[in-house]
Amino acid sequence: MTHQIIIAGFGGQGIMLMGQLLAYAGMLEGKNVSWLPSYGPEMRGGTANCNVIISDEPVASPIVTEATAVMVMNRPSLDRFEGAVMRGGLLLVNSSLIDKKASRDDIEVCYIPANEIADQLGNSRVANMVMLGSYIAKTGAVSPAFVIESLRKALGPSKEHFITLNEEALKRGAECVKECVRR
Amino acid sequence: MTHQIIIAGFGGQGIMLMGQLLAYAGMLEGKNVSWLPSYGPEMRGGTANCNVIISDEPVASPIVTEATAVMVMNRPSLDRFEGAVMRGGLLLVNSSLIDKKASRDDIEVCYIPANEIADQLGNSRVANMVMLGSYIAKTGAVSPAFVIESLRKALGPSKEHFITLNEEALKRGAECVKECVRR
Amino acid sequence: MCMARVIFDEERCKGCELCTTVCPKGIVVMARDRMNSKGYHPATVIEMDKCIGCAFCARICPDVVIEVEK
Amino acid sequence: MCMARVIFDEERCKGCELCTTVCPKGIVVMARDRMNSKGYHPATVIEMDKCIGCAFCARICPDVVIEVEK
Amino acid sequence: MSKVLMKGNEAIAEAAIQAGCRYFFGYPITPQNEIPAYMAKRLPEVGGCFIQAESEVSAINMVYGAAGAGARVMTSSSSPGISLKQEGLSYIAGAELPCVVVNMVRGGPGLGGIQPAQSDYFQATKGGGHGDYHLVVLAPSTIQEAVDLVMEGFDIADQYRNPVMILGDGMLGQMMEPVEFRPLSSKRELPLKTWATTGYTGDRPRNIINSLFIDPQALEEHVKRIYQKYEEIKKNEVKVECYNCEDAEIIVAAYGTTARIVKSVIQKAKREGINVGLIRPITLWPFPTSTFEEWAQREHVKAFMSVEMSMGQMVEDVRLSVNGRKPVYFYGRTGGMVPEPNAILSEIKKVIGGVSR
Amino acid sequence: MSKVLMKGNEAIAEAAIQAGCRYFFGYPITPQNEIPAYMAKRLPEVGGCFIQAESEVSAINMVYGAAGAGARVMTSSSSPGISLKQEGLSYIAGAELPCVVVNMVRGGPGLGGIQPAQSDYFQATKGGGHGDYHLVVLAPSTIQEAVDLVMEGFDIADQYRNPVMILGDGMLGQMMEPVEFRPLSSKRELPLKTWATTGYTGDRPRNIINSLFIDPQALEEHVKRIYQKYEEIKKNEVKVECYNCEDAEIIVAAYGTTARIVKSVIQKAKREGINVGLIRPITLWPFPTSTFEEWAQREHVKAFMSVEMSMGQMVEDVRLSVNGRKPVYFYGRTGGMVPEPNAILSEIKKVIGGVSR
Amino acid sequence: MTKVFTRPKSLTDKPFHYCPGCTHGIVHRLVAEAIDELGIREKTIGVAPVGCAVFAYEYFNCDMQEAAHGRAPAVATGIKRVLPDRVVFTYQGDGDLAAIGTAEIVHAATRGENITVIFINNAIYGMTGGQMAPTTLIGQVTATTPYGRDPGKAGYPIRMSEMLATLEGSAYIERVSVHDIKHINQAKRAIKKAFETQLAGKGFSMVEVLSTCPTNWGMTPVEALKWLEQNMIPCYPLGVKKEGK
Amino acid sequence: MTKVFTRPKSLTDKPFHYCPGCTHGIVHRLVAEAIDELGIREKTIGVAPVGCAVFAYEYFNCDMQEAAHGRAPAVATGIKRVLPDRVVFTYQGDGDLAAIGTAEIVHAATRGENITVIFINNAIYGMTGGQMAPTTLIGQVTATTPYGRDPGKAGYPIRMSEMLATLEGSAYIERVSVHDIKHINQAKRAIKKAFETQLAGKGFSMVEVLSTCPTNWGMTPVEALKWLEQNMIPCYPLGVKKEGK
Ligand SMILES: Cc1ncc(C[n+]2csc(CCOP(=O)(O)OP(=O)(O)O)c2C)c(N)n1
Ligand SMILES: Cc1ncc(C[n+]2csc(CCOP(=O)(O)OP(=O)(O)O)c2C)c(N)n1
Ligand code: SF4
Ligand code: SF4
Ligand code: SF4
Ligand code: SF4
Ligand code: SF4
Ligand code: SF4
Ligand SMILES: [Mg+2]
Ligand SMILES: [Mg+2]
Repeated sequence: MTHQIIIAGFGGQGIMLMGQLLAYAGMLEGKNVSWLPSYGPEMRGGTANCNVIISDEPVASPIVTEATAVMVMNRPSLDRFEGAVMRGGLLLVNSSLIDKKASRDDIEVCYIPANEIADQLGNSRVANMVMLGSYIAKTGAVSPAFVIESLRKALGPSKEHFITLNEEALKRGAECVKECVRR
Repeated sequence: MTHQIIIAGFGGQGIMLMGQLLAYAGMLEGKNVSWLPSYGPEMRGGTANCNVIISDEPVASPIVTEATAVMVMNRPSLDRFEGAVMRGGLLLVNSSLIDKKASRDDIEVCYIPANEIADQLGNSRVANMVMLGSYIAKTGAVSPAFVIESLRKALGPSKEHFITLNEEALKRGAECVKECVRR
Repeated sequence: MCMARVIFDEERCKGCELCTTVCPKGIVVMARDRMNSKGYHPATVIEMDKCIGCAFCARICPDVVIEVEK
Repeated sequence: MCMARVIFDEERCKGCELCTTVCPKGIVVMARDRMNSKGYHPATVIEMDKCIGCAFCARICPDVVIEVEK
Repeated sequence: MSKVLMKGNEAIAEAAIQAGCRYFFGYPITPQNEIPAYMAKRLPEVGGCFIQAESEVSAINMVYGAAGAGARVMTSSSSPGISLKQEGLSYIAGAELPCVVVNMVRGGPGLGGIQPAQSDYFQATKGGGHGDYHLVVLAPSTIQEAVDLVMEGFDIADQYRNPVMILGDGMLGQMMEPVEFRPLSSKRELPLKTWATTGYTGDRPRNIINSLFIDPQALEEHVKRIYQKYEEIKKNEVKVECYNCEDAEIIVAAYGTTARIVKSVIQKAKREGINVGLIRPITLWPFPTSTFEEWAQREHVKAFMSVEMSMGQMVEDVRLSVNGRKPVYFYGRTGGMVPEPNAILSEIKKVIGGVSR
Repeated sequence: MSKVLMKGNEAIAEAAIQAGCRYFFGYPITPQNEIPAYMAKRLPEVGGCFIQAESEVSAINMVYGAAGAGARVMTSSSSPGISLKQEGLSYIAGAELPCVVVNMVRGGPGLGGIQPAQSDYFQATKGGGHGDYHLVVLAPSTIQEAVDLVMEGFDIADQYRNPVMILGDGMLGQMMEPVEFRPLSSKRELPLKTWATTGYTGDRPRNIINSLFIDPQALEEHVKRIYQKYEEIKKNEVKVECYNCEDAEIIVAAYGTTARIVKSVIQKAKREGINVGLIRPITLWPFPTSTFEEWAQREHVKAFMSVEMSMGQMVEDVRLSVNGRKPVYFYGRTGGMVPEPNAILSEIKKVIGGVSR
Repeated sequence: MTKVFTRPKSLTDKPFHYCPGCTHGIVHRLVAEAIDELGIREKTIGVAPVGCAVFAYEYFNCDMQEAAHGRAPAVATGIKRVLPDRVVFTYQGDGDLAAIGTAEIVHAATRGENITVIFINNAIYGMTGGQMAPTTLIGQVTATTPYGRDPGKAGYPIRMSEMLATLEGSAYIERVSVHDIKHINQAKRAIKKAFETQLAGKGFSMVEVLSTCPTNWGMTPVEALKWLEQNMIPCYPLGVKKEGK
Repeated sequence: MTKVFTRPKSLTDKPFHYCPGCTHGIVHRLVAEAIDELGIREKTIGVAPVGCAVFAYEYFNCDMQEAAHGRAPAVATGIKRVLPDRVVFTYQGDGDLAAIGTAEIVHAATRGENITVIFINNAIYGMTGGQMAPTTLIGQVTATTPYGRDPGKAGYPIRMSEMLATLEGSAYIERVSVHDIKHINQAKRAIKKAFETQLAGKGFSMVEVLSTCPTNWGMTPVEALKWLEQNMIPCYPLGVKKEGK
């Protein structure tokens, strides 16, 4: 099984971290993983995106051209990456910031109100974790426990209080995936 | 007919000029010519040498390895270049500064007291022209008139009084070549 | 009383807030209620009639957002 | 009276004449009568007994030709 | 040791430190900035020294000095910066100093762009500097391999007293993969650096680090001796991966990250019933010539195709190796564009169509 | 016009002036110092400008600026100095600026020596700088040819907006031969330099001299357009001399001064009844590939041999051209040593002995 | 009503790519205003650096050349020698001018090259993500001085204006700041004067502008202006450093 | 009798290749004497330039590295960082240090690199046959200023010592001459002091030595010393330019 994931959004939305947590969790599960950011002048504001692969096989190309799943956190990302979902693949849309609907009918689409849920949790910056929770719940690509462990590594020991918040965000995201549309 | 000439001596003896005058004169005669100096750290004192080719054919390699004639103005040059004379070729030795005799017996050797003659002419710096006079007289490689014309070019118009001196030196050099030894 | 007016090319504004710090009349503020297409809350002027046309706001703006008339 | 002596490593001399210009006793001269193997007339001292061992000659010599004893 | 997830650039920096590199002289340039940043942080912790030089020219000459003083030393840069190091590299090769130089290639020529490219292949392998010399050029394809090659690179440099270049690209530098910092499998007997300028105390001859030989005969002898060393390197150090070559109708030549894309293509092609092989040179210099020669003699191999992120550079070495035995094709993207699997596959199909006609 | 006897370096400088070059930026280095000295003297006489730059890096960037301003401009150096110009050359090629760069090659690597060599062939022809680009490389064999090629070089540079390199060596620079400064035989229609930055007065679009294309797609398009130009150059500008190739058993490949020595060898061989040919590439890039291809197909040609003042560089292009049709041998001296006619001849005999066995 | 402040003609219409609050934009405008006021746009040729201002060729509405990193003064020299009656300026950052381009700026100055240099000192490498510049302050944390700049290891901040002022060829050198209106006005005057120096054929002119990099300093733009005033100016005293004949 | 003057131990036995009367030789000896007197030969590592002193590695009887043209300060930095308890010096000409190596010397100085630089200012490129150096005097005829150096075209003589003295990292800088015994003695003291500065860990030290090039100046060695005194010293005032803490 190979998960080929694209995550995209604004610079400040924690896109890169989402991808790194996924990859790290995959590694902890003993999978082969890779994480590839887009880099360049886009870094200074604008959009950011990364590719993640989680696979039982060694990762050949780290570039995802036909994604098993795409997560888009803002509108320009939807426009740019909707087409990259492979037939039958999964598209997760941050419906808090994207009012548009997906146009493809050969893929599964979930609308996750990630920012709204994050705001409910009292911190809009965990919208990315909400989205990640949805993705994990939907695909089982990695276990949420490993994502949390990865997060603990990333944040360092001092930020333990954030962990609970993020756990909660993952959970709330997981709950959302009931509302998905399979066409 | 191809004249392949090596001229060698101390840095200050006018070696390079001798070669250039020969080449220039050759050119004025409508021949193909080339002049190739040795360059490098030797330039700073030490010995200097150059290769001249005067030929009816286009000049292929400007490097002289088997010389039709070699002129040596000092002792180290004799040691270094005696072997470069081709069998049957000509070696001109500045006997004023070189007390040693040539060792080869398959070539023609002329001993020219170039510095003595120059001193007699009142200017030891024309020893090179004496030597050149000998060479020209011996080989007929170029006409003395063209050498003088070349010299006029090289010195510029203001130095006309030098010309007479140099003409004289050429002439005196030419007279010496009677004393050559053919073995 | 001198009439003056400042015009913001809001699309160019990057919300850096430098202009708000130099207005002698304190009338330049950030429009928290709207965003331009780059995602920034643009600067704007409240109480335009207080503007003295000193152009301080324009002079400090790094993105040449502001024109001043007088 | 102080005894002093200068020794020239004549093979190293390049005949630059610098040493001849600094000797307070004027006893350093060029040996016009001989040449070293590099082709230079070496410097030398006439009237060594006048030497005061000031080492000026040695100190200005660019080729470390001169040793001084005292 | 357990694996950690690391950016290529940081993993390369850490590998250098684990290999005993304690000196780093560099100048910032995208996309390799994580290397100096990591070194600036880590080297003081291990008693080493990081200097941000005033330029790439200065950095490579600091490397010269430090290497000449006997240290393990590294510098890194990206394309324009590597061009500025060419004189220094020629000096380092000429003076036979060991060091590791990383080039995270970006699109060129000129200021170009900052996206990944492989258009510095010629510069790296043929000698961008003046004179007869070679760098040992190692081209990792994964971050793990980058780590391993950096560590081995220091050994190779020391063993042969020759600069080693790690030729990566922006993609390899920026991506993350799990890596393990493990001891090298092959232990080398490394010569003592008795030639280093550490102070002339009299217990050895005076040491001089130098590339000047004003007498041409001496210079020629010096160069020929270096070339004998190169023959040794050619004999001992060639590294290459052959993938799916048995029964392959066409063999693709690709290195570095491009080779990974080609592997994806090969898997895809397999599913379509097309047998494509890959020869992946890991050492670009010395080039795995004999591997190509051998496969070129197999009957099932109808053609070769070099796939590069350039306008066609390694393809010349492939052609030199195949030497007319089979046709050699080329497909490339450049300027920071990465070849797409589908495009590569359709090129392969075109070639197969052509040669089987 | 009548002939004058001139040093190669001075003749090259004069040729540039006669070709309309009015700007020269350089830095001293042996064995090409007569070029800047001549320019320093002559340029003020013709209303031009000579600057001794603070370094080769600066000199090549002054060339960039002057070329971008629309002038005919030249720089010259020798091996280490040319290495320092690599970044600048890549920029000039990337920004498509015409200029002429002279390299009077000396022995390397490193500081090396100052005697003639041909060991910068790779650097000149493959691209010592970063990224995909090429210089047009002209390799004169006589001073007359140097003069003619410098003059034509400026035209080629202007026609294709690409830097042109004159690749000579210390021998060519230091020797004297008769030369004639004659008008070029082939008149080219040169495009107006409407792209030059001369001031934006509004009668044309704003001009920008640049090699930055941050979007990889744009950079790729830019590079591909340059490569189309290179195809044109390959079609139009290849220059090569074939000498005594009819009936030759073995064909030697040699360029520049080495080719002259080979000619002497050929005459000598003829006297011994051995038929040796010479293919002398005059353009090293574009390389006269098809000439080699054609002769490689002749039955009487049993082998090729590249003779160079290097450890073997052009030989790769010969091999690529011959592509396995015939064996290709190499004989070279390096570090400032000049191949001796007798040694070349005996190598030739060895090869003939080998292939006719 | 008349326009009392409007976009200078010597800027194109293209929005700057600079980070919010980055004072590169202010300096761009001042340069453009000076060119406008002197009426020299048609004969001005600019040279862009490699640094955050790399796209300056898209912003200045005159002919432009994009130089290699640090080499703008050499490129400008090439242009000026070919076109001595044109006005040539470079726009360079502190990495560009004070690190890799040290030789080029020193020798343009000592040659008395009749060009104008706008030197943006923001104490950091902006474009490459915040590494130490030669002008980075002591103790300042950057990507390559993670423990703060330690002069014992990484050297001292370099005062280019003072250094170049020692050279006979430099005709006019002033250091200015843009952290408030008063200083912006002063900066404008200095920039104009620099161009005037060139127009008068007096030789090398340079204006060093203390500038902010909120992004890599890790501050808001407003904080950055304060930091500049409080930390940079004490290290880099403002004022005329050289004024010739 | 005892030897009151003899060849220093820190010189090898090899005769210098310099032209007759070239003061490079004097400075070599002074450097060697200073090393002898400080007793540091065993821990000294020298860096030779490209220039007439390119063979310095054959003359100084200590470990040596031969640097690329102009890069000696960078090479010395590499050595010094690896071996901080050794004494590292460079020996450089004015082409090497003041032209192509400008950036390297400026940044070694501003970094306060704890090395010693011996800088031979002979107002010309000796090795390559007498081209203009950045230190060539106004009006001086060289191979590349055949009509005399015209500052309007070729710039002004550069005073490196004064320039580097403006940098915080430079600890000791003095300009000396070797045209007579008094000045030779002064030069010796300065060179020794420069090494002492390094030994005390104070940072960058440099001694600029005004030196002759009889060959390319076209003079006898004796004339050259006079020319130096009469022409160079007025342009390059002798004395301590910087003396730190
Ligand atoms: C030869 C070379 N080296 C390095 C770089 C990478 N680089 C681009 S911009 C820059 C420094 C930018 O800093 P600065 O000049 O201070 O300008 P700022 O961005 O701060 O305005 C560097 C090192 C390059 N493009 N070319
Ligand atoms: C990169 C490079 N450029 C140029 C040269 C040629 N070169 C050798 S020495 C020298 C200048 C020597 O002058 P200087 O440094 O003043 O030393 P001097 O000979 O006067 O003592 C030059 C330009 C070189 N070897 N390498
Ligand atoms: S012009 Fe002056 S008063 Fe008016 S808004 Fe701007 S700063 Fe305020
Ligand atoms: S200064 Fe300009 S960019 Fe910044 S907030 Fe004000 S108007 Fe917007
Ligand atoms: S030591 Fe003094 S007195 Fe004696 S010879 Fe030398 S300079 Fe003259
Ligand atoms: S100074 Fe030295 S080299 Fe010169 S003449 Fe005197 S002894 Fe000879
Ligand atoms: S990185 Fe810094 S200097 Fe560059 S644009 Fe952003 S704020 Fe300005
Ligand atoms: S050329 Fe000049 S500097 Fe060089 S050794 Fe001769 S006199 Fe001395
Ligand atoms: Mg900066
Ligand atoms: Mg000098």
